[in-house]
Amino acid sequence: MKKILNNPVDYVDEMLEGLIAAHPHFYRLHGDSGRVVVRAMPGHRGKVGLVTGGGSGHLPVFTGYVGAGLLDACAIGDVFASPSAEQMADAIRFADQGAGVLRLYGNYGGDIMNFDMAGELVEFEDITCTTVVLADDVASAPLAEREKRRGVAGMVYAFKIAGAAAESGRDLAAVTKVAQKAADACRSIGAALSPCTVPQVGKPTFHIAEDEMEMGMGIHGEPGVWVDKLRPADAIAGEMMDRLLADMPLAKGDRVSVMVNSLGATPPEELYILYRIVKARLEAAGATIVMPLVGRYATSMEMAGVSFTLLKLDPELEGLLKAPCECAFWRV
Amino acid sequence: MKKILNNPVDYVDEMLEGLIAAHPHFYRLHGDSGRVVVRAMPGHRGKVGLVTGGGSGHLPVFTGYVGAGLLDACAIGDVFASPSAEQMADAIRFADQGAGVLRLYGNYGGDIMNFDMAGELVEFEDITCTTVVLADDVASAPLAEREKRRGVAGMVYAFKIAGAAAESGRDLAAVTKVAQKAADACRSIGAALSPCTVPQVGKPTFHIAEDEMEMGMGIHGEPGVWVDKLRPADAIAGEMMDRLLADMPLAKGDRVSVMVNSLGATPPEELYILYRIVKARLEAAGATIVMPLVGRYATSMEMAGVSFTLLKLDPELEGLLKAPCECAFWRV
Amino acid sequence: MSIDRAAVVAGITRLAAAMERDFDLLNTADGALGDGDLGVTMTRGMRMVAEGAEALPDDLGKALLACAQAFTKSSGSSYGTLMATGLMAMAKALKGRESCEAAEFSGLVALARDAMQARGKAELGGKTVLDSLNAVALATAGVSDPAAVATAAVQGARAAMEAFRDKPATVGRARIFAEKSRGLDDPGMLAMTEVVVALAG
Amino acid sequence: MSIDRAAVVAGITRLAAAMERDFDLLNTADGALGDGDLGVTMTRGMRMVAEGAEALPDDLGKALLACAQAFTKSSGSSYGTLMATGLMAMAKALKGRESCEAAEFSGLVALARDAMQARGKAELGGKTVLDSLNAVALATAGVSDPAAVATAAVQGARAAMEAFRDKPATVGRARIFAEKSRGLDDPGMLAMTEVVVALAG
Ligand SMILES: Nc1ncnc2c1ncn2[C@@H]1O[C@H](COP(=O)(O)OP(=O)(O)O)[C@@H](O)[C@H]1O
Ligand SMILES: Nc1ncnc2c1ncn2[C@@H]1O[C@H](COP(=O)(O)OP(=O)(O)O)[C@@H](O)[C@H]1O
Ligand SMILES: [Mg+2]
Ligand SMILES: [Mg+2]
Ligand SMILES: [Mg+2]
Ligand SMILES: [Mg+2]
Repeated sequence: MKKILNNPVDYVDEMLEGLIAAHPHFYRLHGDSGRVVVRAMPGHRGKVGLVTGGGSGHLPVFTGYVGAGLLDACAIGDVFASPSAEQMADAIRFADQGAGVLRLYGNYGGDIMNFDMAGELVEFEDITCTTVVLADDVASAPLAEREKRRGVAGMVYAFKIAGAAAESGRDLAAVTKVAQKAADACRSIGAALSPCTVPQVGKPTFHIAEDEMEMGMGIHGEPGVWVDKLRPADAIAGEMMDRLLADMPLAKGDRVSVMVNSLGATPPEELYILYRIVKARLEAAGATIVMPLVGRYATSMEMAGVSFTLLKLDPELEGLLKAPCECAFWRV
Repeated sequence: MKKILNNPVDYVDEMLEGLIAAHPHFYRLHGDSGRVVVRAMPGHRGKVGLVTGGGSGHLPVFTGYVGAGLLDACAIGDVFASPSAEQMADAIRFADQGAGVLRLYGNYGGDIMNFDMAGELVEFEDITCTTVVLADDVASAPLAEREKRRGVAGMVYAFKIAGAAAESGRDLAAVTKVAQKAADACRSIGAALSPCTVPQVGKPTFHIAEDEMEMGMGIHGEPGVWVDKLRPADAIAGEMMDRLLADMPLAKGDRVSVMVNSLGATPPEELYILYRIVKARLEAAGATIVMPLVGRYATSMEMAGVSFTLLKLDPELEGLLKAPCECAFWRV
Repeated sequence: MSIDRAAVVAGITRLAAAMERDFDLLNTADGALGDGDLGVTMTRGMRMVAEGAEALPDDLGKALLACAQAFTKSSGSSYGTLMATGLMAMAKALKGRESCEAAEFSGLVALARDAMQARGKAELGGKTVLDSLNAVALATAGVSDPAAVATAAVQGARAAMEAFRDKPATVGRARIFAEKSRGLDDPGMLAMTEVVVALAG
Repeated sequence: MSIDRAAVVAGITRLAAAMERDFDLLNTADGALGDGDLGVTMTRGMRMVAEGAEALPDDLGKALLACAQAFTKSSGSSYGTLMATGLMAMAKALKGRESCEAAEFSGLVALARDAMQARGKAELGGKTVLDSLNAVALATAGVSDPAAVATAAVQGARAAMEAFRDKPATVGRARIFAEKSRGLDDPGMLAMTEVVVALAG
């Protein structure tokens, strides 16, 4: 897959420059690192701050979800690389409105260490921080070792729900609690059909044969559950639903939201073909689908593939999911 | 590029099934052909109807733009194939609220013949129809032969503006006139980096070498201006802007909207890199950018590449562009 | 022997069978420079027409209108649309009549040709189905014996294919490959020739 | 001879030069099973530290804190973050002091090791930079002569690499390829060995 870029080392900075030029009413840069994106219209004084951070190359994740009813600030690293603790600290400083800051991010080594460290840096400045780590990818570890799982598209739901909770005026403990509840109620699985290329590397990060796919692969190409011949859409959707429902069984009367997400190159036409099966399986389990999300919510640049995320709702989560939010990529 | 599908002959019907299952509050099927998508919440009685039609494989074009402040109905064919005149006639019948119907579609042989024919079919039913054909692709014919140009992403602007005019209560002549004005004020150009595969064909429609790109290629792979080595992003954007501005020069004080559109696989990161140059060039020409659109607005499934569309505004067009609209893919 | 509903139904039966037979032939001819779907268009279209044949009314105008609608329903391709257009033009001329004479054939084909030309906005002489129809209309002009009309129609269609084979395509998808198209039959002309042969019986 | 600001600045100069030299070595070592960026991390990090060396204060705690911040600014990679963590731990211990003795070296390294272990949540014995630091702390424990401390530190780091070479990786990206990692030096251990060698002068 070919890329449109200039000097690969400028990829992230030029991307951010264009993002902010195109959407100045949503985003602006904060601090002097050039890698901290914050709300152009900051939340009100006394609102709990929400920050995230992670590598570039996943738009709308992470930066895109800065906005009203969503995140206050985001520290963004090179493609697939953690931002620095200093950048995260800058994001936390911006996000703090006197009510403390929730750090909400995916379960990756560099991000964890840096967010921990960023928390220590801002501790001296009397900013209280809490943490919720997203670990929704069922393919990356068995249920018994949930804390080892990677964070993937489920973080979009967590951003949304925590964002709505913060916007509604809840305190840090309450926002953290409901964000953790959302994180715990999320299950994701991905299937990749093609690799993607990290600009500074210049060649695909991994390889999938022309007639094969990899079930359960991570969003940077981390190994999955199996590699096999490409299957029909209904079979792929069926197996992905099997694995999600085995991990988080649903019962009659349950209410769930579901995200059918393209990893990048896979077009919406294919997502809708898959959605038929997703819907049928959820309804067969007796569940009611609330606000299904079909589109590109968490990607890996031009990688072809899909992920499904289930979010099991209770009345509190459902209310927060449906609350208004607005960024350049998503509006509820 | 690999695809996720079942039997290729079911591709369009399954896609529509999923689309409507996911967004029942936006879309529903009308008539018995299974290929006419209409607003779930029809426009008010007396509103001018807006219909389009064309081949599948371009989501959000065409079907996706059915919605409030946009289209009333859309007839959708197989991938890259015109729907039938009967289907178009069904779309027209639904769209008619007693005030007549504007047919707004791209300049392709099959679509033109069928829409003409559909108009004759509904003439007997006392439905008045007008037509605006979109021909915005500057690469497909010289300015002197504008009527031969293909219709590409510019149709999104035309849908938006005509949709807002119809919603505001203007009559058929007025809606047609402003839609034609929008069509005349649009210029587009595309650059393709990779082909795409029509499901029923099963292999890529055309070929582009691994290190090459084609400037000015059409959205079904129709030949363009040149094939050359892949250039840096800034050079690509610069040449595309050169060609657009040569075709429709801008002067100091002009107000324009611009769409930086992915043909499918190209990720938003790359669009934002390109947008820097688009913005710089427009500002250098003295123009002010209004409501830039950066994303996937008109695609060819998993094709990699981009298109730029310029829309030169006057106060009337600007007002209509900014008026509210809502569909599953776009909200203003 | 005049042409009535029964003759139309018999013609449909022969034509539908011919198009089943020519599925690959026409796809291949179209595939050389176009998108290879002409066999699909004709086979599907004639299947739809044949399905409705039993229910056709005696009014020849209404009967041909029903055939036209079957074509429009089955495909949005250029050729299917042109076929429907031609049928509609003939339908309009025959509205309210339950029979017509062989001597009227030439005039009806000319009506179809003109309507299709208006629809597709292409010139005569462009190596398309229009040139086949034009040749058939000319060859059958002034002929009134049913058998002679049939023979003249087939000869006219075949002669047009011969005459245009080495010219470049100017219309539709093949236009892009105008030079390559020299020496190849236009798929639309080929299809119309097979249609005429099948109708001639 | 005690360690003061001047000694720190001199150490930084040697270390920065060493990391420019080892850019490819470390990238290649990391690239075998990881993402090949360890040379980038160390070279960029030490460039940032060296840029700030002139402006370092006499307070050793504040000086090392500035070094830690330079590392965090330059990279978010695991190793850069661990380096910053270790430096911060030593900075805290030395806060308010303008010199320290060679005899304190072992204890300071142990503090860094423990802080980095807390940060990365990895066990000792996992074939990581922690095992290098642990070996250095043990090898220099109870030694107070500056030259003897330097020699012991280098020996300790090298011995740890030897000892762990044939074990499987258990931490970081290479963990996925645990079996393949046998026989290969852990890139983080290799980097720390080069750091210790450069500091020893
Ligand atoms: N505008 C036109 N006028 C007359 N004939 C046309 C026109 N366009 C196409 N044709 C005829 O239709 C044939 C191709 O039909 P078809 O395969 O259905 O086209 P497509 O697949 O491009 O829609 C051509 O060989 C030509 O005879
Ligand atoms: N959690 C951890 N605890 C201790 N050491 C670690 C940890 N994670 C990584 N390392 C060390 O860091 C080295 C890799 O560093 P680096 O290339 O920066 O990692 P990455 O590129 O994955 O962020 C490993 O060789 C190992 O010595
Ligand atoms: Mg064809
Ligand atoms: Mg066709
Ligand atoms: Mg590394
Ligand atoms: Mg790294």
